[in-house]
Amino acid sequence: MPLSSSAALPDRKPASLLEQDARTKARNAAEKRFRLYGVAAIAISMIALVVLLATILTGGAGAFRQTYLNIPVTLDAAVLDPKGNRDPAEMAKVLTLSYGRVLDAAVEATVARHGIQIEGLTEKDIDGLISKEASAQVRDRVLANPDLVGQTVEFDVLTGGRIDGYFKGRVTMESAERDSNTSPQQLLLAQELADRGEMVTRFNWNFLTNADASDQRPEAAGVGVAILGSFYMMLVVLALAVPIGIAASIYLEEFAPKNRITDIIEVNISNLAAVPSIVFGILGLAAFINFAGLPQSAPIVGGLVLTLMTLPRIIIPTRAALKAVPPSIRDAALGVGASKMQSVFHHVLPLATPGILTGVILGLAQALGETAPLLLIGMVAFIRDHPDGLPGGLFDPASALPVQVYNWTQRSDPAFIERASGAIIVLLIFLLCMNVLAIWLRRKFERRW
Amino acid sequence: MYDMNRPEKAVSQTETKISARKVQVYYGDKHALKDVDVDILDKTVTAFIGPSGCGKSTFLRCINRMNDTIPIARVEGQILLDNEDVYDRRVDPVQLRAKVGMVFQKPNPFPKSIYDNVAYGPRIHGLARNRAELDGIVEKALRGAALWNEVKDRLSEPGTGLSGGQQQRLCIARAVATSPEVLLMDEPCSALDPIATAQVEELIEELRSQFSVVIVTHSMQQAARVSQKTAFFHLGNLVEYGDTDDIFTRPRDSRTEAYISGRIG
Amino acid sequence: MYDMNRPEKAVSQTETKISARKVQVYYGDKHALKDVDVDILDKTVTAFIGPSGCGKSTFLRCINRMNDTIPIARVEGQILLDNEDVYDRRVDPVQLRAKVGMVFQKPNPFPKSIYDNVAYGPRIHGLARNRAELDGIVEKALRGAALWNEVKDRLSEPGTGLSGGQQQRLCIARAVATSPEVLLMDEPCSALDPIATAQVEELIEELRSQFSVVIVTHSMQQAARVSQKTAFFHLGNLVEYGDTDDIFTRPRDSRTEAYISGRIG
Amino acid sequence: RDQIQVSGSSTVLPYSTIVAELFGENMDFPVPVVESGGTGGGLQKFCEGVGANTIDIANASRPIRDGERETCTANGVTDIIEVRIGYDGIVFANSANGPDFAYTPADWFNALSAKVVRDGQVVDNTAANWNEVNPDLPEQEILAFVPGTKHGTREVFEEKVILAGCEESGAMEAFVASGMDEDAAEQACMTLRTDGRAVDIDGDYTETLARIESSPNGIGVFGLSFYENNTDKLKVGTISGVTPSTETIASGEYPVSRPLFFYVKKAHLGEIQGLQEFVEFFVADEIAGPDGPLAEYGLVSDPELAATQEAVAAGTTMQ
Amino acid sequence: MPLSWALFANFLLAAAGYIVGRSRAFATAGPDVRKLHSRPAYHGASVGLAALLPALAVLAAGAILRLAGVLSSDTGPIIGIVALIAAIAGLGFGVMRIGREYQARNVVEHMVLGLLMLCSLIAIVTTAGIVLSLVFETGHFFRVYDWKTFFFGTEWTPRFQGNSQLGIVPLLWGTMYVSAIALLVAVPIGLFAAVYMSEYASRRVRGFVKPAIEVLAGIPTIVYGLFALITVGPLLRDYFAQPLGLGNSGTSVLTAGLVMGIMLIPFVSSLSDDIINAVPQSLRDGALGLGSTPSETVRQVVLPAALPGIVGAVLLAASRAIGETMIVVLGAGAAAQMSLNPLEAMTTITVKIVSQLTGDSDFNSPETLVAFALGLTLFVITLALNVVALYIVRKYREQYE
Ligand SMILES: Nc1ncnc2c1ncn2[C@@H]1O[C@H](COP(=O)(O)OP(=O)(O)OP(=O)(O)O)[C@@H](O)[C@H]1O
Ligand SMILES: Nc1ncnc2c1ncn2[C@@H]1O[C@H](COP(=O)(O)OP(=O)(O)OP(=O)(O)O)[C@@H](O)[C@H]1O
Ligand SMILES: [Mg+2]
Ligand SMILES: [Mg+2]
Repeated sequence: MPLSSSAALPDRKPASLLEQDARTKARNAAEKRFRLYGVAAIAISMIALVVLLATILTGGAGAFRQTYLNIPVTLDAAVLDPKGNRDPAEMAKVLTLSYGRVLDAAVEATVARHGIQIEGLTEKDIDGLISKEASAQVRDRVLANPDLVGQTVEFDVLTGGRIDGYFKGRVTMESAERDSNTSPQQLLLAQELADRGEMVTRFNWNFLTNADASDQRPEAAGVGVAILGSFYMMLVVLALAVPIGIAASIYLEEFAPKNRITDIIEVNISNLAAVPSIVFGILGLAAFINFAGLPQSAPIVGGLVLTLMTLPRIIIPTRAALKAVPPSIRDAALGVGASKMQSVFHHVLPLATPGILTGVILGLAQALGETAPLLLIGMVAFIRDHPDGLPGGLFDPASALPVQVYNWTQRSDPAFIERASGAIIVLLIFLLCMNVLAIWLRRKFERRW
Repeated sequence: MYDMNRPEKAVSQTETKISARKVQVYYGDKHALKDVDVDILDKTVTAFIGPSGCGKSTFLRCINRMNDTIPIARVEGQILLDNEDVYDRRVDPVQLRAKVGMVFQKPNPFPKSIYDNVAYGPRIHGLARNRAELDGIVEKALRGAALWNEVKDRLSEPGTGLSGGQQQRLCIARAVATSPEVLLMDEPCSALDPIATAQVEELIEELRSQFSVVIVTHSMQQAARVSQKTAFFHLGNLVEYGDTDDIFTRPRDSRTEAYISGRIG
Repeated sequence: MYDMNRPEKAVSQTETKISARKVQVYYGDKHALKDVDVDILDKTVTAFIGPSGCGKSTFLRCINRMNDTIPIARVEGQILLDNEDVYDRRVDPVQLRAKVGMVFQKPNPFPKSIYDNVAYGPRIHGLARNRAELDGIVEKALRGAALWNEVKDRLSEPGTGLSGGQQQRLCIARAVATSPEVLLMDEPCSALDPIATAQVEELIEELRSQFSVVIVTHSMQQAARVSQKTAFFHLGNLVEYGDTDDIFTRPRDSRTEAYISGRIG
Repeated sequence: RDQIQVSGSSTVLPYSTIVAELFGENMDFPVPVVESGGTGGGLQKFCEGVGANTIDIANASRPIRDGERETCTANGVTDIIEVRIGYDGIVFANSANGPDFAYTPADWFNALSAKVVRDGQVVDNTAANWNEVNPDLPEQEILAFVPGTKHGTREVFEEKVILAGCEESGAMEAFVASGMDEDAAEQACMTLRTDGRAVDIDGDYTETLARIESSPNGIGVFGLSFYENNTDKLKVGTISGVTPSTETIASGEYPVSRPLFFYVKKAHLGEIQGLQEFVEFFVADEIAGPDGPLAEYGLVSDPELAATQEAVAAGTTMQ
Repeated sequence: MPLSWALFANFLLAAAGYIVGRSRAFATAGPDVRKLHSRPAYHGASVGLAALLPALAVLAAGAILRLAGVLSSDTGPIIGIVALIAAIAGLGFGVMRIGREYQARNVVEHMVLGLLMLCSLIAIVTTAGIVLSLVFETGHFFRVYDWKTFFFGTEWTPRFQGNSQLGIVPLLWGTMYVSAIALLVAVPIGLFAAVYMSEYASRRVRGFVKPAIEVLAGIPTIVYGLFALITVGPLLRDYFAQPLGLGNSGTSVLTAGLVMGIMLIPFVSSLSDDIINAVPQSLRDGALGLGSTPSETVRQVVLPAALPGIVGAVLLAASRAIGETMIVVLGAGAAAQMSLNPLEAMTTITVKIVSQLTGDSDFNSPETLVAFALGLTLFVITLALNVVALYIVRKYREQYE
């Protein structure tokens, strides 16, 4: 059987390596294009990422700073303790609304003390400087220590959302002109007070620890409850979805006989991934709250619903990763007398780890950012009280970070938009913390063979 | 130079370790192994020879049921190990494979360190009580496979970073480290130089004193050197099986003769 | 039986096809190839021999820059192909590899049909104008690799379902089908029976009429049979290079002598 | 369970949260948990039954329907107290940089209805500019962001603006004259055009606002309180010459408003801590009165608040 | 909390069982551990499991019975004690079984296998739960609404007063249109990114880019929605739709599709990257050795070998696209219409499920109940699509080695 290149194979002259022949040129051009597409794809993704992150950061950075006003408040006994017996039970009958009036007087006094004169400044402008949260703050202090009544005490109180916005550049003189909730005079007054050092903008720890606040006091709203709620839910998801998902994948990919039933399970799982998340909410409401009697708005229910939702999203990548491990490695293990189970857990699983971790990263990211299913199980709610510590806290009402974002973007006061972006930043940091370990592990387990 | 120093063919033992009866293997529709009947003796080296694609590996994989992992493979017939049918429902293939070790045709080290590659078997079978014992087993196995000198300084490097022949020896060491009762070796010396080959052959000879070894080889010289029994496969049939001396000097089947004299392949 | 029918050693051509100068290869810290200087002639079969792990495959992979794919590998020195440095910046490794074909030590068929495996090279290089031509190339290559008869009825079955030796021949056919100018073969016959080996050797002989062939082998007989030039590697050094006859009969280096007489490995 | 649980309309939600917050601050009870799931969703949870596993209060931007009452009854939720907390004004506003608008309901009908009457003929609406509808209106292309059909606001908008405009402009008669019966004519009046000039908004008012920011020609339908919090970005239009404000709505001058409610399970009043107190706190003068925080936020307080307070104190259930 | 105490005690017992079993096995083995069928650790585990499993079964049964109201809620201590007795009995039984021939490894592995199987059954249970929780209300819906109009109606105009047109067709169309555009964006970008990361990029670049792209999957969808509404929508309208005369809608299928596509990139890129990376290097070497360019290698050898995993990734992305709401609401609008023009506003099934379910309409009205019917229909449709996908993957699967 002669195999000379003369007949069938076109004769190729020994060409120089340094010059590319036409075909090579064309193929190299294709190669370049291909590579360029890759670079472009990554560039597009990175640009999108940068743009999105930039919008979030510029919009949300302000949430981490807050303006406070330092004022001496004369705690008028006539108003705060009408009975005069300093009995906290009696004093508790005085509502925050009355404290509000005491504070108004204090602000007016401060303005007067500094001798600030601004044309057209109204009493409403002065009173509006501080947040409604301030009266609750003062009331709590007074009830905790009734002896303060009658004294003049220094308070560091939150300023109103518009004032705070002014120092962060969100509110301008022009917008204040049209804004019925503030006025240029009020802003000028705020500026004067700031110049005198009474009003300062500083880092806002309260944003990270406070609970949500009502529409009237955006400046007091924080993500404390939401962080706890998300944390609890993620604990549940992590503890259930990841092991169950991996276990199910191992069974289906490595052990299940290839028959109708496993086909049905397989199709089922891919289909579950396509079920809109709100439907999992419907399921959760029916199964966990109505049937199992778990409490509403509780992270345990949220966690369980998210677990069910995340499971298929972990199973699919995990199965793909298991499938990608070459059979020769399984053979090698079986050949030295390892059981199937041992070969899977000792060899296949470690090699599939990067793919599994990617599934976990993406699945958890989705679970962390999901609101729709929580809508039906009562977690999209206004919650002021922090849940307890573990494990009891799993059953207390709690919010979640995406829920907080969702809620705040619907509020009418524009100050909440900033908070929402701030909450998104917190959420992303939360996600990053959750993922660093996974990303590090993934890099560690990555190898070629 | 190309000496064929054969050990005395002391086919002293009589016990049958493995006996195959009417073994058929199908890959899908393809009938890869037809009616194979063979008795493999204990404490003996048996060589499987035959042209490429004749079914040697297939038969080897039948013995320790590695064919179970190929979905399209179907095995019929009986294979008895110590008079127990390995395809019996009650037989645990894992236990079987612990008894019947295997070196695959294509070297397939785990993507782990060299040490872990060899230590894997002893670990799962609990052959070592402590680290020192394990170290001992690993060293012994690597020495046996003539690899120790080359890798003793790089035991923690990945086994996949070795040269082809080194990988092959690593796989031999891995199989030997579990000290199986039967060792199936599919062309264990194909990528080895003559000296390494000689060392592995020495190892085989040594193993024979305790175990039964089956070796697939394309080298007639090697078969003649190491084995006491030889089986010749052709197109899925076991054509001839007998004492190695007889097969190489007085083949009964014409196909055997043609093969060993280099006429059919 | 084990005849060593050598073709006449007609080292007629004089042209140097590949010349290596002071080639060093490092895998990370490991210095795997040291100062290798060699001239490989055109229209000649050159055999690389040496103990396992001495750097034969490493050097082979340098010639067509396959070492580029190993992240930790670092190559220094010069390798000239037709007097052009293959490590020159302007050299396109793709074009280089089209000229310098390679058969790997471990058979690595694509998970495609047997036909597509062989047709892969001709397709990407545009060697066939139409399907019939392609069929012709595939058949010729498979015949050359002595595989045609075994697979002609199952060309559309996956190449991964072949036996070890069949896969090896498939890879040879795949490399030959691209008709390279230089063919690097890393132990092409390690899994082949003597007859298939003979056929592949015939193929090599035939290729030699037009191309330059480099073959790594552990079989001294094979080296003696097919090659006109032989290079002996030891521990990363090219110890000796010369006419095959000389190397096998009058080795100059003591290590060469020790190796071919079976004393070092 | 420690907390009171409230669910329902997202229109009532802000008021509910304001009260909940004040309640928690001033009373020795935990702050109620207030969910938003829409009036329908809230009432559904409400009607699921009685017991600690069910909610106590449902917020609603419309009165409970008979069908819903039936489900409630079937599930054992029989004694329900209906509390009207005030009125929600619905306003039309465009970008603060845009021109001033003074509409009549008829303008809205002629701008957005699918079928209009031109020269006595019923024709498809092709008006592209507001001044085509009414020469007094600015020359600006018609683009209205109206609440999606999931919103209760949509119903009010259709009935109090579009249908009113239909009748006012005489189109209703023309529809009837063209051969429709009364119902069909009403339907025809309230069917909005689908050529992209009337854009349904399924999200919240914030979405409407964002749409106006991205399409400055758009005019949006908002709640009064939302507008009042965003006067720097929005400019409100008058209806028949009346500017919307809590006063004009309370007095009935401004036509587009609707009552807001919440429903309480009487069976829970004794069982759930603080529920009675919360309900009373909600309708107290300090809270829901014209000077209270709700009014400040934009709720139009109920002139008949005193009657509501009485009913709550007495635990009067719906009949 | 007596039950949790019982649980804790059971775990302690199981741990004790492990230790006892192990040492007992060592004792039985004598000097040669190989005499045992299984390693002592397996014996220990088998005893531990023998103690744990019956107790867990008792506890689970007790919990279910209490939920179902068969047992009163003060039976906690009794259940706990029964569970403890079961655990001790199991432990004793487990210890007795230990012997040289006892196949502890197989027993443990069978139990583990049972556990794995149980885990995969959760998927089935979930599906059943979903169907059950949808089917009842769907039936309700079809009692008050004509199924033909629902399935074949081309108009979707729900109304408060009733008399709504609730045809699924425009929603279905919108769903497919948006998802298709999103996938058209995400699949090529994702695949190219994956290929670049795994085949071309240095380890450092990859180590940074991959997690960075994954952040895209973690950004809440509301951000994407607002991005679509405020940036992309007006851009497309002003520079694309209006000049071309394709309408002047600020929201459109294209807007939502593009933005959603960006969100889906990491699903395709990261998952594919892992799978591509798992393709053995020897295959690449084979192709490169024949003189193919890296891109030819990728396209003709690596990608086909990685196909099943890539299809899985794309399916996951498609699933996500179908289930997305916020981006569609803000990007594509809420108008249910059928049009070929990608610059028109449309909406999807999922959006309508959410909005009908959380709207202000009467919860017994067809306007609300339709959400369940939509959910179930979508479920069936995606099921059919998945069957097709499975079939295709089976057909084109290439197995390496
Ligand atoms: N990828 C790698 N990483 C690290 N070391 C390597 C790698 N490949 C080869 N080596 C080492 O380099 C040396 C030369 O290897 P090479 O593969 O060239 O040997 P060889 O001569 O082909 O041997 P064999 O005949 O066994 O195939 C060996 O010591 C080997 O362990
Ligand atoms: N997985 C498989 N699927 C389909 N056919 C197979 C498979 N494995 C082997 N075969 C076929 O079965 C026959 C016997 O193969 P086997 O691997 O046993 O040959 P062998 O004797 O080991 O050959 P070699 O010496 O080349 O390794 C061959 O024709 C081969 O093509
Ligand atoms: Mg074989
Ligand atoms: Mg080599």
